[in-house]
Amino acid sequence: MKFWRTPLDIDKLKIPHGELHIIAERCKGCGFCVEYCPKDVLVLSEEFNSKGYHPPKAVKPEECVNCDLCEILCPDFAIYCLRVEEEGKEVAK
Amino acid sequence: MKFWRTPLDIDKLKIPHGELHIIAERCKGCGFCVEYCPKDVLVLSEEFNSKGYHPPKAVKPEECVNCDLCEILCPDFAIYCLRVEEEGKEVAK
Amino acid sequence: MAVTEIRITGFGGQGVILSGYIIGKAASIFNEQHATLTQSFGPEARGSACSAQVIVSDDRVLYPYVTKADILVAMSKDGYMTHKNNLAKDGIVVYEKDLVPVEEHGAGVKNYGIPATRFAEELGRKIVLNIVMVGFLGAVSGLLPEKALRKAVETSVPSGTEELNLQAFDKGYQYGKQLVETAEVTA
Amino acid sequence: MAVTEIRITGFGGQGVILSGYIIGKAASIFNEQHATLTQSFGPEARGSACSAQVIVSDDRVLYPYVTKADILVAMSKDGYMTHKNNLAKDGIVVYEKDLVPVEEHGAGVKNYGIPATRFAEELGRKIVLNIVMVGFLGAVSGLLPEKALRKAVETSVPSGTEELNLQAFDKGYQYGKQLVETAEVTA
Amino acid sequence: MKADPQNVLVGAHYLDGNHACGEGGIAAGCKFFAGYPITPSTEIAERVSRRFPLIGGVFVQMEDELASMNAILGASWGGKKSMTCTSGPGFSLMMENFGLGLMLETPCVLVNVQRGGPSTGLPTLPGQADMMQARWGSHGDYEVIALAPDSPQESFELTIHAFNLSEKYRMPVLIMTDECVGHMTEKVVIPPPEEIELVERKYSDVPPGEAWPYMEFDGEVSPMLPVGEGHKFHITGLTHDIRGYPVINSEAQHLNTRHLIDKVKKHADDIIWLEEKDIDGADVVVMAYGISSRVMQPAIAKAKKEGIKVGQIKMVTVWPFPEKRVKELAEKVKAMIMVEMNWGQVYLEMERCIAGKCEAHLIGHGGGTVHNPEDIYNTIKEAVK
Amino acid sequence: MKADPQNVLVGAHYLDGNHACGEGGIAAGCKFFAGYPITPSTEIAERVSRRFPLIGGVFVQMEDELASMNAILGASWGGKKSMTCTSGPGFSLMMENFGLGLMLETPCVLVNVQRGGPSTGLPTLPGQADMMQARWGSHGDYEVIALAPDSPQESFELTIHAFNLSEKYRMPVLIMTDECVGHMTEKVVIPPPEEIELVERKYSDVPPGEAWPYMEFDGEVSPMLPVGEGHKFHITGLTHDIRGYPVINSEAQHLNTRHLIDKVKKHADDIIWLEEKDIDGADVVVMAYGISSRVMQPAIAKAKKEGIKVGQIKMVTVWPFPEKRVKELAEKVKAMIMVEMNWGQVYLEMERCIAGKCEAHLIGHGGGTVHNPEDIYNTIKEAVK
Amino acid sequence: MSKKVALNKAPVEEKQHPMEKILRMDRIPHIWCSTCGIGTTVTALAMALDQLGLDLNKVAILSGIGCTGRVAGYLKLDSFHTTHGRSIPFAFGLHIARPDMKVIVFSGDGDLISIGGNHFIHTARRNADMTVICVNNFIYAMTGGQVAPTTPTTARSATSPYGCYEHPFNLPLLAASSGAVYVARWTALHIRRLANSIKEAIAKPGFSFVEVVAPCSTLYARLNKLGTGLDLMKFYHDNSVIKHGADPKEIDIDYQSQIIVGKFVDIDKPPYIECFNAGNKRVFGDKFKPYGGGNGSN
Amino acid sequence: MSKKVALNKAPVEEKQHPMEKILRMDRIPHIWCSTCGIGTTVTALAMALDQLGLDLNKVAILSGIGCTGRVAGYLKLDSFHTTHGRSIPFAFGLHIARPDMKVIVFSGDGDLISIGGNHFIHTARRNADMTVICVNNFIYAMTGGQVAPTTPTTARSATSPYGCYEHPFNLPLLAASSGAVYVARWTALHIRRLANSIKEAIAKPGFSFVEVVAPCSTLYARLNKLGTGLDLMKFYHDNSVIKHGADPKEIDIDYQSQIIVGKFVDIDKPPYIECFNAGNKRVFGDKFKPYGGGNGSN
Ligand SMILES: Cc1ncc(C[n+]2csc(CCOP(=O)(O)OP(=O)(O)O)c2C)c(N)n1
Ligand SMILES: Cc1ncc(C[n+]2csc(CCOP(=O)(O)OP(=O)(O)O)c2C)c(N)n1
Ligand code: SF4
Ligand code: SF4
Ligand code: SF4
Ligand code: SF4
Ligand code: SF4
Ligand code: SF4
Ligand SMILES: [Mg+2]
Ligand SMILES: [Mg+2]
Repeated sequence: MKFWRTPLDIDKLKIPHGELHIIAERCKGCGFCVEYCPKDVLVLSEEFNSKGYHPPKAVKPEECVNCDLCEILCPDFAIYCLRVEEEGKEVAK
Repeated sequence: MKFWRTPLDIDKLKIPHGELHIIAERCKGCGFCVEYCPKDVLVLSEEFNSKGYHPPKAVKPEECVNCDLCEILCPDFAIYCLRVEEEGKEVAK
Repeated sequence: MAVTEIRITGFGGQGVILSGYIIGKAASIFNEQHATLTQSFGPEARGSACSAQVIVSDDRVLYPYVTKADILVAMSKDGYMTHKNNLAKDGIVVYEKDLVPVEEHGAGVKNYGIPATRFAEELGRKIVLNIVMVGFLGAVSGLLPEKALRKAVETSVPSGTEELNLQAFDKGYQYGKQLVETAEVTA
Repeated sequence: MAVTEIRITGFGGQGVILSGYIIGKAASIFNEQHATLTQSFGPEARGSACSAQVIVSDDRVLYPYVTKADILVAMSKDGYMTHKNNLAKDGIVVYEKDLVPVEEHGAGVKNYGIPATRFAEELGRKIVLNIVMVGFLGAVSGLLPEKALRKAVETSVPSGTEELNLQAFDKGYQYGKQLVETAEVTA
Repeated sequence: MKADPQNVLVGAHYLDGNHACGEGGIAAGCKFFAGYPITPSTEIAERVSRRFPLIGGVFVQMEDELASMNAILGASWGGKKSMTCTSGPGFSLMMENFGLGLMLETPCVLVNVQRGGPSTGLPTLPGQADMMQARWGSHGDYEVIALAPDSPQESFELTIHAFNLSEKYRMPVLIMTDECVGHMTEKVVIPPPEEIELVERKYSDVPPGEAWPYMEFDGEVSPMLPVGEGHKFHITGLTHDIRGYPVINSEAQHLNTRHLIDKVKKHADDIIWLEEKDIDGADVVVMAYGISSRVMQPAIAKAKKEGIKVGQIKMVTVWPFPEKRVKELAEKVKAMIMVEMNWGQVYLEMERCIAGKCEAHLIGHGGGTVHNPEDIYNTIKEAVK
Repeated sequence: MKADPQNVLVGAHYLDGNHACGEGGIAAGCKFFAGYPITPSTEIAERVSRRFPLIGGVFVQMEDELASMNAILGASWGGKKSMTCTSGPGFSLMMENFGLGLMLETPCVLVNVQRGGPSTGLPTLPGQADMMQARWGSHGDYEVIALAPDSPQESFELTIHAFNLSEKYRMPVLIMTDECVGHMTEKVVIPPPEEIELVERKYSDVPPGEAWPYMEFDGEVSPMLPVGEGHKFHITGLTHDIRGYPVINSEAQHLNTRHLIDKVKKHADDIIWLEEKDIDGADVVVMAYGISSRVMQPAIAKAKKEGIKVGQIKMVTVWPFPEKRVKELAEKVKAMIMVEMNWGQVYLEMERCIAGKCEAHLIGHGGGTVHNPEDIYNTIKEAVK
Repeated sequence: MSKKVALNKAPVEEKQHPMEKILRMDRIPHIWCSTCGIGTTVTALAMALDQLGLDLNKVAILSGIGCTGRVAGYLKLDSFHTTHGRSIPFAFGLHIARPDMKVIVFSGDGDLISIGGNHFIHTARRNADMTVICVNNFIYAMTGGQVAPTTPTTARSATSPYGCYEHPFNLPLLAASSGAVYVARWTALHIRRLANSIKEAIAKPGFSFVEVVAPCSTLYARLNKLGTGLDLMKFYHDNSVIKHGADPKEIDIDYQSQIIVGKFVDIDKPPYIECFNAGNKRVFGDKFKPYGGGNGSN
Repeated sequence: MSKKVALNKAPVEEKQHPMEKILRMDRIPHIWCSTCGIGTTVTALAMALDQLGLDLNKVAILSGIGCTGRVAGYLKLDSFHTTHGRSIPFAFGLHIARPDMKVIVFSGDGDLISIGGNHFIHTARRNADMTVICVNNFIYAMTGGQVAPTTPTTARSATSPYGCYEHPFNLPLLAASSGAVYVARWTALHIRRLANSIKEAIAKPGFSFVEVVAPCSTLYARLNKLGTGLDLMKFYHDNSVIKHGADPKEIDIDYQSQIIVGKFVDIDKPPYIECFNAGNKRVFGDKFKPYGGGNGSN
């Protein structure tokens, strides 16, 4: 788990890309992720989940920089982001 | 009751004299009065009261300036001082 | 029926309790009946299923909870799923059409659906969906006089919102009336 | 007597409880008897009368308080006045001569006085007057062997003060011994 | 004395038991409410906090239940009718100073809206398992008065009654309701103020210097001394004499504790309030209090329909226990049944008073919901077999 | 398990009941004591504070009794045998979290050195009027274990026994002593450590990930889970299941409360400890506990001398009440008498169990001093008339 | 007219101790030990009341449990001996019921700050109009000399027999941080200054706090081999430093070292009832009748 | 190895939420409302634990009762859901028994500072080595939105329906004045800084305190018509000012005005057990074996 961003290695890495995972059934539609995504990757979807909330969906998934903000701000542990290599393969960070 | 000394009237008055009253049976012999009398008017007596304490006695009653310190420091409400006029009569202060 | 047991379910924020309150008040204050409202309440309900129970009766209500619902008002799928098997044989299900996928019940049970949330949104405030439901329930069940229910709505909603809520009530009531009249009972 | 009831009175600071403790310990630890010590205790006694009760018995003590004192040890006038009327018919009064003005009791009652405070002051610490009293009591009552009492003193006082306390004990014991021998029983 | 019109929300209202309880307090003239939130009692405090400002009352949310209990004692001595409400955990915390209230003979009202226990238990679900705690929860010997409403209407009425008893007997009075009643909404009819009878506090008319805070000490009620009027009285939680001065000995203890106990025991007939039905000729009598006394009724009706001779006693007061009445009935009936939402508390007193004269049955229940009437019916049938 | 030699102050000592109680705790292996001073219990804390540093224990004087009670629960879960002591007012303050201890099934020992109550009462004089509070003082349904020593020697021994019971049944155990015993000094003989049998805490051997804090939930005792070993267990004061997870419904409440009650009821025969004398053929049986069971003896001896057939039961355990035994005896004797320093508390249970089968007598007393043996003797004579 | 008449504004017999007018003579002698300082602090309160010229019928005194807790029992005022730690909330209720009365809490350090600590900070936070006088003798005296939250590090007590190792509270700092508007500290020897502070505290609207360092001879002094209460008074004499306006943060009390005394806080902030009235006025305007004053019937 | 492995130092299945390692998944979804901030603060704690690289077997978490009080129930640690207000003394006992473990108290403002206020100040005074995280949502949420000792003046609640008129506590000031060695405040939006503070707090020997201002959407926001939790997060964004080292006296929180956040106190003072050991060492020398460390068997 890498919650803390160590700026030290930032220059060594290329701008990372993230692969978003949304656990829709767990989401309570608060919109924190949508609001604070620096890249406006997310919007709340129109659909309800079975609890009656609108989970987010990624509208610009390719823009995700894997900053993890959506993940760490989500109060329902309903979204997370994995880093993908340029090639699109997930790797350790 | 005049516990608070207002220095304002001090020049108007002559140095006051005090008449000491000791309630020996109530005294617990702490010695506060003896120790803090500015005029060393008091000493603890040799005799016991019925609780087994040595109450104070005035050895230099004529020196008492009616400063009330013995009275206000006494934790057992066992000593007090009344002001007497030059002539030896008690008056209001 | 001298005793009617009503269960209203939904999720937090849908105004489930208020709708129960209005029905109970209509019966006991404006219709000279007895009505006891109870609610499943509290922390375990934070952000999840929520339910109210109203027993309407001509005599004093002694046992305060629903044993078999004569009327099940379902505003959420969760609530419906939890309570659908506890229906009286000739009960009715009153449900939010867009949120609750109802099933076919036994022969005597009737289902009445209404897109209450949509209606509420059309009225400008999603929050009045519960009042739409109350109106609808009033119409399809015939449990209480329209007047008593309207009065209860009027005196139970926050002051300043009476009009909106009465509109919502009427919307639901009309829709229900029509539904019953056209005998369009859905499954 | 198989049961001896002892009451010790004085004012706070005289070591009343400790003297009771020593007597009880002497009996139960060093003389194979039973001894129960109780005390009047606590806030109401702040700076005033204070009393200890010891029941010494060959069998287990069941009732823990003094009913009639066989021995009344009086170190203060107050204490004496409070308890003087609760003496056994053949009881004895052991008192501090300079502090307690004793009275003539019934025929069987004997009074034994000692200037214990003065003796204690002579030994350099007024605080050991209670131990002087214990020694004195031991001698005039014959309640317990001198050895048991000495042992109890030795093991009950703060370490470092054993010698002084034993001197105090001996002083009291000698004085008592002499008093009894010369049969000089005061009224 | 009649209720003050400014306080009374006359008319028919659709209220839950907690709001009704708050209205009862207001109608009774309560002007100080110190509370600490706890489910399922909080609506009482909320109601009062909303209603007070315009009728001259002060609601304060204290830092904890210990503070609430003490603040109402202080305010009561200050001349205000005072109350607090709580539930099990807070009730436990109030126990020390509930005892102070009893010892100082301070009128005030404490409402316990019971939930499932022990400990945090079932905060949102009903129980009746604090009944013995109400009787014995504070240390030492004393007697208590405890009432149990079965509906919002009774929550309103018994709160007024509790204030009246507390003034009459100069002691804290308990209302032992429960989550079901507290959160149950029904019609509550509030009568006009002139129909609400209030017991006024009796103040001593003995002049300052001659009056003591406890002129009577043999189970009789002394008038209170007002503060601020020169009486310069003293009261203490220590064992005391009629002057209110501490006396630390066994004799004073006897006098003081017997007084506290006898104040209730001597007046038990006046305090005890039972609603009896069909007792004459009954083979079996069902007793219950609060919500259970309501839930038992369909079961009794069913048994009666089948020809069983069932009497019923709804205990409006639970403490003092109706010892005399139970003893009388035990001689006459085949069985007595206690229905309560716990594993046997007030039942123990019933069983004791029956003293083997008839059968004693408990219909216990762990709480979390009310009894199933079927269980009650079955026990009734069992009992007459 | 035997006592640790470093803890045991072997030999004959002249100690008061409170110091003896402290030594008992130390001998039992207590290593954490959280206390708050209160007369007449404080010497227990003082003893322990003096003895602990060199035997690896920690004594902490907490800010109040609420803190003490909670701290010993925390320390017990942390693996230390823990205890606290108090008297009436503090006991009242501990009631909420005594309930938490019961709910969490936490071994620990609470000593109440009873004084006269209610409220501040008689701080320096004895009473036995917190007995029903011990049983019912916390909200909700549960059962308790309470022991009552009659001497310093028993104060020592029963403290060890209390620790043993608390570990065996995984619950807080109460020692209900009183000022008279607490401040009474007598010879206390402390046996060598190898003669002191201790019950070791049972820890679960189920590996982390598979173990729950309450493997048994039907009145049986579950082994505890150690902290810090990867179990990552959860416990709560809410109604819970065997996993320790909250479950807020009536079914869970039934299971959980019945479990707590049955844990004691099922094992009542093992827990109950009565010292009986001359019961066979007795016409009257006198029951008492603690100091009263000692003071009754001269009276019984006197009655016996006069040919009265008196049996006696000294209740070493008061709770659980020896229901079965009293029922048995009530069938056989003419009268049973309860001697206690209150106005009738444990007596109520005796009377209930007698169920009219024989006479029930109470020799009550307001406290402040022990009973006069003459009063006991007179009642015995009265009872056989 | 003798000089001792001021207290009750009526002439009294001469040659009677002036305190007899405010003491319950039927309870004197008091239980305090020889050389205990509590009695002296009571005199300071009497002096303050006298100087303020208050109607003593309208002054209530409350104590908790402890040696100091007995103060309420000796004063001829409406007086309340409550339970341990609870005098402040009891006083709060009384104050709300009778805002026209002066409410004074007079109790010990253990009572007010240990078991009663929560009430102390919350009532200070609310700035309820009352005066709290705390006799700090660094120990739980009544129960026999146990460690208190004020016991200086290394000082001995019955439950810190080898010396206290906890950090003690700095009471003026705690009071000030919690919201008290008047905070002072004196020793029992500073009797006139203490009386003056108590006077200012009582006159001050809001929560005022006066700490009095006073000798406990029987326990604190004895357990620490410090002699008698007189020796402690001498110690105060030699070691107190008056620093009015000192930052409460800087006035910790260490074992047998300098004691900083003085008035540390004297600020203006609306007290509880004033806030209550202002808050309701803001919402209800004239419909709201301000609470307070009167004879408790409003 | 995925990036999400650090928590338990062992590889886990990919495509699983990283928090799942520290959450009791059998209890998720949690009960917190939509747009409630508590969940976010839990993530901050998880981040802190992760960064510290602690053995999670040796971390205990305790809560009282309240919405925040449910935190202990969701974390896969030895976790204790105690009674209302009592998590700190329970934690204190646990800490003394197991000084080798990290003890973290995570609870609400009402729980810790209202009913639990006395334990808070006394445990801070003792400087017991534990970390207290307080979610300050300005209200009693669990019970339905009543006024708290933190409710800003004029804010509404279910028991201050016309606006609160009490002075609220300034929690960092109270903590600092009571003796805490580490004191910080953040909002739930300052998630990384918050995590860092929690990390520092846990690492700090002694009593550390972190206040987290977090949205209660259902009650505080609704009763005050402030929108949703998201609106409150936006409000924090616009109105928080970071002032490390600010004097705790100057950081009161008023209704809907500036919130000063940052680390305010970070001082060194020996914690409780260290004082205990030093005190006994001083008296007993080598006869005394220092307490602490080990597996709780000493
Ligand atoms: C609930 C409760 N706990 C404990 C006590 C015992 N107790 C009485 S006075 C006291 C401490 C008094 O200390 P302090 O307030 O400093 O007063 P002092 O005697 O030193 O003047 C204690 C712990 C009590 N009466 N009630
Ligand atoms: C002794 C006791 N009193 C009262 C309660 C009721 N209670 C539960 S949570 C709570 C307040 C919670 O407020 P806070 O600590 O701020 O937590 P939040 O819900 O806001 O996170 C109260 C009063 C209780 N459980 N126990
Ligand atoms: S990881 Fe960052 S950039 Fe990617 S969706 Fe989340 S918040 Fe947006
Ligand atoms: S932050 Fe989490 S709960 Fe909120 S909308 Fe996004 S995924 Fe859903
Ligand atoms: S009044 Fe002053 S001078 Fe006179 S004896 Fe007393 S202390 Fe001394
Ligand atoms: S100050 Fe009072 S008690 Fe002390 S010696 Fe003097 S008269 Fe006696
Ligand atoms: S014990 Fe100490 S505080 Fe109490 S009266 Fe004696 S000297 Fe004063
Ligand atoms: S009530 Fe408030 S604090 Fe509680 S879960 Fe809901 S939003 Fe969060
Ligand atoms: Mg003190
Ligand atoms: Mg909160």
